[in-house]
Amino acid sequence: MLGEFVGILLILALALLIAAGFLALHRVLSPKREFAEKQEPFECGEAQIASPHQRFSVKFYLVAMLFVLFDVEAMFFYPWGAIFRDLGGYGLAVMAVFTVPLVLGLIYEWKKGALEW
Amino acid sequence: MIPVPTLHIVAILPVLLLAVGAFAVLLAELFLSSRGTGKSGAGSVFVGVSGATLLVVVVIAAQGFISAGAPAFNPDHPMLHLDRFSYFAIGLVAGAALLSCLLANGYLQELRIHHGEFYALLLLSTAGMVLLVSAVDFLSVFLGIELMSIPLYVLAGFDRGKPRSNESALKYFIAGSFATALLLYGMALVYGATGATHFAAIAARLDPDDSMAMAGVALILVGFAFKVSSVPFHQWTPDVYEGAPTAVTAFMSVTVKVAAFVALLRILAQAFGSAEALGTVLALLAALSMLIGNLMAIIQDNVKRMLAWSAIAQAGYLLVPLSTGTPEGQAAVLFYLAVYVFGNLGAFAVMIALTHRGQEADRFEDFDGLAKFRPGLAAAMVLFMVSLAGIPGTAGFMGKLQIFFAAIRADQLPLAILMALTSVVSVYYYLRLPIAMYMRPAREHPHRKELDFLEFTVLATCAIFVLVLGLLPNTLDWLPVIDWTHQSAAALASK
Amino acid sequence: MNGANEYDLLHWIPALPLAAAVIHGLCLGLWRQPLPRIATIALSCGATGLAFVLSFFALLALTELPAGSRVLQEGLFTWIGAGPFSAEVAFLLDPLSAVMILIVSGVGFLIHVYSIGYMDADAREDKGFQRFFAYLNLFTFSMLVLVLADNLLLMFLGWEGVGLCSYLLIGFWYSDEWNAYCGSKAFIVNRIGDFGFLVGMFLLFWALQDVGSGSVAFLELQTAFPLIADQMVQLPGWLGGAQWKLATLIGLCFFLGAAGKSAQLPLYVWLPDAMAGPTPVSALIHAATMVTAGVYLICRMSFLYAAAPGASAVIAWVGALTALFAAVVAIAQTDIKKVLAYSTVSQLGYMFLAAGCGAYGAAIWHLTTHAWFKALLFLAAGSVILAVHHEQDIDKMGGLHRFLVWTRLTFLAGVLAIAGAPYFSGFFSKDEILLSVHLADHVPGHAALYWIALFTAGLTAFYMFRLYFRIFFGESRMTRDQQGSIQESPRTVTIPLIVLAILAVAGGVVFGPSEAFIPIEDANSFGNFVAPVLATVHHEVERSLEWQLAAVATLVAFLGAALAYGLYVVRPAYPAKIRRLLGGVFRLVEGRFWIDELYDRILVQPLVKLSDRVLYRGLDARLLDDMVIGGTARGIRAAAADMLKFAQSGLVQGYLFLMLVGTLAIIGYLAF
Amino acid sequence: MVGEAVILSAILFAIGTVGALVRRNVIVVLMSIELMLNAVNLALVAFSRQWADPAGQMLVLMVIVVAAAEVAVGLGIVIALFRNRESLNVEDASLLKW
Repeated sequence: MLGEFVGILLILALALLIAAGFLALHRVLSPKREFAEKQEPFECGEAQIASPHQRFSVKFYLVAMLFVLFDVEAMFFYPWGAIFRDLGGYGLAVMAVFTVPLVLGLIYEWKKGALEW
Repeated sequence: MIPVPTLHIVAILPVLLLAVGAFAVLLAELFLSSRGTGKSGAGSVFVGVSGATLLVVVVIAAQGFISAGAPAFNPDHPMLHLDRFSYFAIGLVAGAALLSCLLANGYLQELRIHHGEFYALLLLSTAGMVLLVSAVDFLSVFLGIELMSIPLYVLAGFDRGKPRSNESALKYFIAGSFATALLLYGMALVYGATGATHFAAIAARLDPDDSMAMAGVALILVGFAFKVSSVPFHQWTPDVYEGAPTAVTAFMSVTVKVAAFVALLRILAQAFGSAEALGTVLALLAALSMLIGNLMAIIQDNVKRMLAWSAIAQAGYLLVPLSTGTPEGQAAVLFYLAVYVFGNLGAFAVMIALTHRGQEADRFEDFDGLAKFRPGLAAAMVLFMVSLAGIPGTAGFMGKLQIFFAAIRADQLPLAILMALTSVVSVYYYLRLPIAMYMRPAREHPHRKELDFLEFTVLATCAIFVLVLGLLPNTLDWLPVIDWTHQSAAALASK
Repeated sequence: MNGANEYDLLHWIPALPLAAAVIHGLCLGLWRQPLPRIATIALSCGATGLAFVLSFFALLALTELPAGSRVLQEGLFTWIGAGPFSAEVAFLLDPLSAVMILIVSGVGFLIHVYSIGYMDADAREDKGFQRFFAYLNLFTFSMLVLVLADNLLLMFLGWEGVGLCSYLLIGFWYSDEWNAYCGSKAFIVNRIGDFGFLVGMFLLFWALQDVGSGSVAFLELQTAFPLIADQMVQLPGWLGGAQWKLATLIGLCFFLGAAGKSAQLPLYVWLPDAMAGPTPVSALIHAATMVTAGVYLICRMSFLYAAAPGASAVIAWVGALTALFAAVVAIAQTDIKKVLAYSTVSQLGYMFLAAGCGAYGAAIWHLTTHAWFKALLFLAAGSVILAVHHEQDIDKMGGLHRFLVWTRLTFLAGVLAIAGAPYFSGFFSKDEILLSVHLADHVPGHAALYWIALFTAGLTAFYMFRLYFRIFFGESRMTRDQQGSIQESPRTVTIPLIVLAILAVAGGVVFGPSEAFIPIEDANSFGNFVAPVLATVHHEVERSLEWQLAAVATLVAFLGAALAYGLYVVRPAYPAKIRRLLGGVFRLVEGRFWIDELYDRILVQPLVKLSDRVLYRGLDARLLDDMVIGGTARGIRAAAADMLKFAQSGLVQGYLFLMLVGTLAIIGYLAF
Repeated sequence: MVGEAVILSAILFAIGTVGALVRRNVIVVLMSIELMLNAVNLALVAFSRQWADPAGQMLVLMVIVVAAAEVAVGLGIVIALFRNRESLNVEDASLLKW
């Protein structure tokens, strides 16, 4: 039991060194000559029509974040639901208390217009 | 049918109140600022609500301290333990938060970033600290530390328009969540080694020779060393302090330190008591922090940055008695925390009072000749600097004295001497502000002409406490601070 | 308060100046409205004067007690009760502190009066007048607390208080960079001394807690100290790891504090620069009172030094060398206040020499007479400076005896006193010191010490008379219109001068003559008064020896004076010749041995450099970089350089890396 | 069984650490930190199974939720930064130094 956890730390350190080493090697060894031809697709493939780095609307991130938040909060309902019956009224009350802040949060972002597209 | 656990609401009352207050402020923000109501009107509502909440929490803490603690929340599996120790810390944290939120009003308006979210986040962060200082189970420690930190990440970047503020937030966030990950891994390892997350159980089963357990202990220590910004986990501090809005810096520079140190005290005393080797590590961290913090502070040319490095040095001072592990040491930590709160808040309060039209006063030049046209402010600043430097007659000296004698009693003479030496060095940079204010020719600054009432209140409170803690730390029978710290330490010893 | 007699007027002595200072502060700070001039004067001088009267009554109350047990105490409140140790805010009046409070409040009062006239003539700032008096009162308060404190901690409060006030008075008076620099220099050098004080207190506490005494009150210390007097300590390895006598260690720490406050080698550098402050301040703080606090500390702890011969020897030698060194430097100074400053350093050296030889009574006695004549000299110098419109260079004076009658006479009295002319005050105290040094065969090399002291006495006479002649005699080296406007200073200036002059002339005979020179039984009332509280080393003295020594000293002093007369009055051309002759040596002396520059090189620069280069770029960037990468191939460094920036480079990932290294180190220590 | 899981978690944690240290893109750094947190979760679950004790799993739930909140805040900060900086490179955030 004990021995392998000694290994954990060694791995921690080792992984660090290896990764750093490779990154460094890459830095050192790789020649850095960048000319226009190099940027173009080689032989096959399409010349790109637009930069892949174009900006998305921030709305994507916003909605994504909000979704993640509520989605994860919802996770707490599963264990609760599993023993919902055994908990009885007490459980219901507690979960109600739990839900109130969520609803408040919803109201907040609604009013702030985070949900408008 | 699962037995319904008995809940002692009084135990979570402070947290509940703070959360409710936070939501109240949020709703107020929604419905006031959307309407045509002037921001100033809204502002007074925000300050009123949050201030009142914090005041109530302070009162609860005082009440709890007098009645020597409350029954644990959910006694069969306690997460929080509200004894005198935690109530002392809650009072301190809530008090500091109260002062900072009084400071914020005028400042935010000067910076044109006066939103209710500020107060809501401040309250939530305070709730996290309250959780943290009363936690007796790593689950609640984790909850508390995160509920404390996440709002702070946002607050650091509260001045959204300013790249510096963004950067400060980003750095704090990345470094902070990295530290959290380390802390969590430590908890996992300790859990794996002992099969428990509750302090008492861990203390019972922790084996100082089990390297996995000790690795976990080390990682947890690191997590807290980051929060208290001790060398070598300190580097985020200057950047974050400088970049964040001064009101935020003031808030977090004191409250986070209090919460993290208090929690660390409890963990060391109640969970990791059997790991003596920790003492050496803490002493080493203390020495490093005192040396590097003080020496780096000398070369700063930005006041906030200078105060950041000084905060690192102060963390070193606080680690000295922590490393002794004696009740005296714990009491000294608590007392010095109180000292630190008022001295540091006061210094930042002066800077805030000088902020005008989005123009922060955070370079030494901004203080040139201040004594000419703001004698009161200048005098107050001198007082706070002198206290931070630990000149007798001020709180700082009394605090350092407690630490010195606690350390000497624990035969930590070298640390005590190193501390005395480094605090001699520190005078060099703490004096720079008085010199600038009194001996440099005055220059024209866009300073506000008058303090607003709240700022005056905060400054006066800090100044009074700095003097009282320095001259009558235990004399007034309604304010026997030293006795309080010793009672709290005693409560800590009796699990 | 272990049964000693209570005396409940004691706290008023420091309280009065404090009250005055507070009132001034409130007026200036909150009300933003300076008091009318007359009110300011009444408040400040009144407070200090009353303090003097009270001190006098306290003295009477003290003398009513039997000689053995002359102790009065008053406890106000418990400063620190709970916790590892306790300290009272309590005052202790024994003969030693009685003498000190009389000096502080008495000389202080005279200087307050003097300041009225001086500050009027010296109108630089409108509101400055009241602020100046506020600082003066604050200083008086701190100094009184220092000398009245009944425990080390309260004494340290006063100790720091006087330092702060001198900082305020040097620096805050005229706002210009140079004063700011001097003020901070004084403060920081003093902090080095304070560090010694603190560590000494720690060691004492640490040693005493083992024998179960957690107090730092002087009386308890005195009773408990014998228990640890012979204790040895093992120094840690990095300090040589030798066996040391604890008492010696503690004694040296306290002496470091004393040397900082009393401007002894090597910490004297701040005092000459402190002359940047207004002249009354130089007189009060940097001549009469504050700088003598170190001597007071040593005498207060005499019970400790009696058990620490090593420390005492160090004190004696440092004192002697300081006396000689400062006297030599003083010869070449042309700034009137600088000469007096170095002379102060030299005289303080005398006091430490005496204390180091176990003659604490002599030290305190010289402290007293020095307070008289040095304050007198400074005030007279100030009067001169006023008369010639803030000209301080004696090369630009001369021939002033025609204009400044009173100033000149009083100045002469001071010069005679410090030079040790027979039956002047300085004569008695200096001879007592020389005598005790001559007898102190328990101090290594006391013969050499005696010759140094004697030679210094000659030098003192020389440079003081040089100063006197250069100022008042020879033909004037001033422009016509300057001469035209010279006039004697106002009465508020001259009266204190006269009072002090009387003390400087007659004080010695009246208060503390040695029986050898006055045919009265125990005429030395001063010595007998302070003796009981001091652990003085006693010797049998026969009168003849005392006479011989006195004769020699007087002769030497006379030679010095005569030399000065010859060089500066009879043959004014010679000094220039000599200057050319000695060339390099003289320049060395004139440049004060370039000690300041040395300090700047050795102390200040390295600190900043250490912080800047070593820690900031070195440790943060170079050292750690090398530590992490050093071993591995040089190629990796190029990549690592920007990946692992350790400096406060602003790259958050560098911060993370340092955190990780620290983490692994701690894990390594704890887990394996 | 438990041992393997824990070693796996250690490896994940190490990878996350290195990622957080060396990647330039802020988003990727956030992802690496998430990876570290999930490594913790894995370890916690394994231990909770080993000791047959639910506390570990409770902690896991907490960690998941808090991590989500954290990453939301992080993204918010990144967006604010991007609006002022037009860059997601960590190293461009170095106004504040020394």
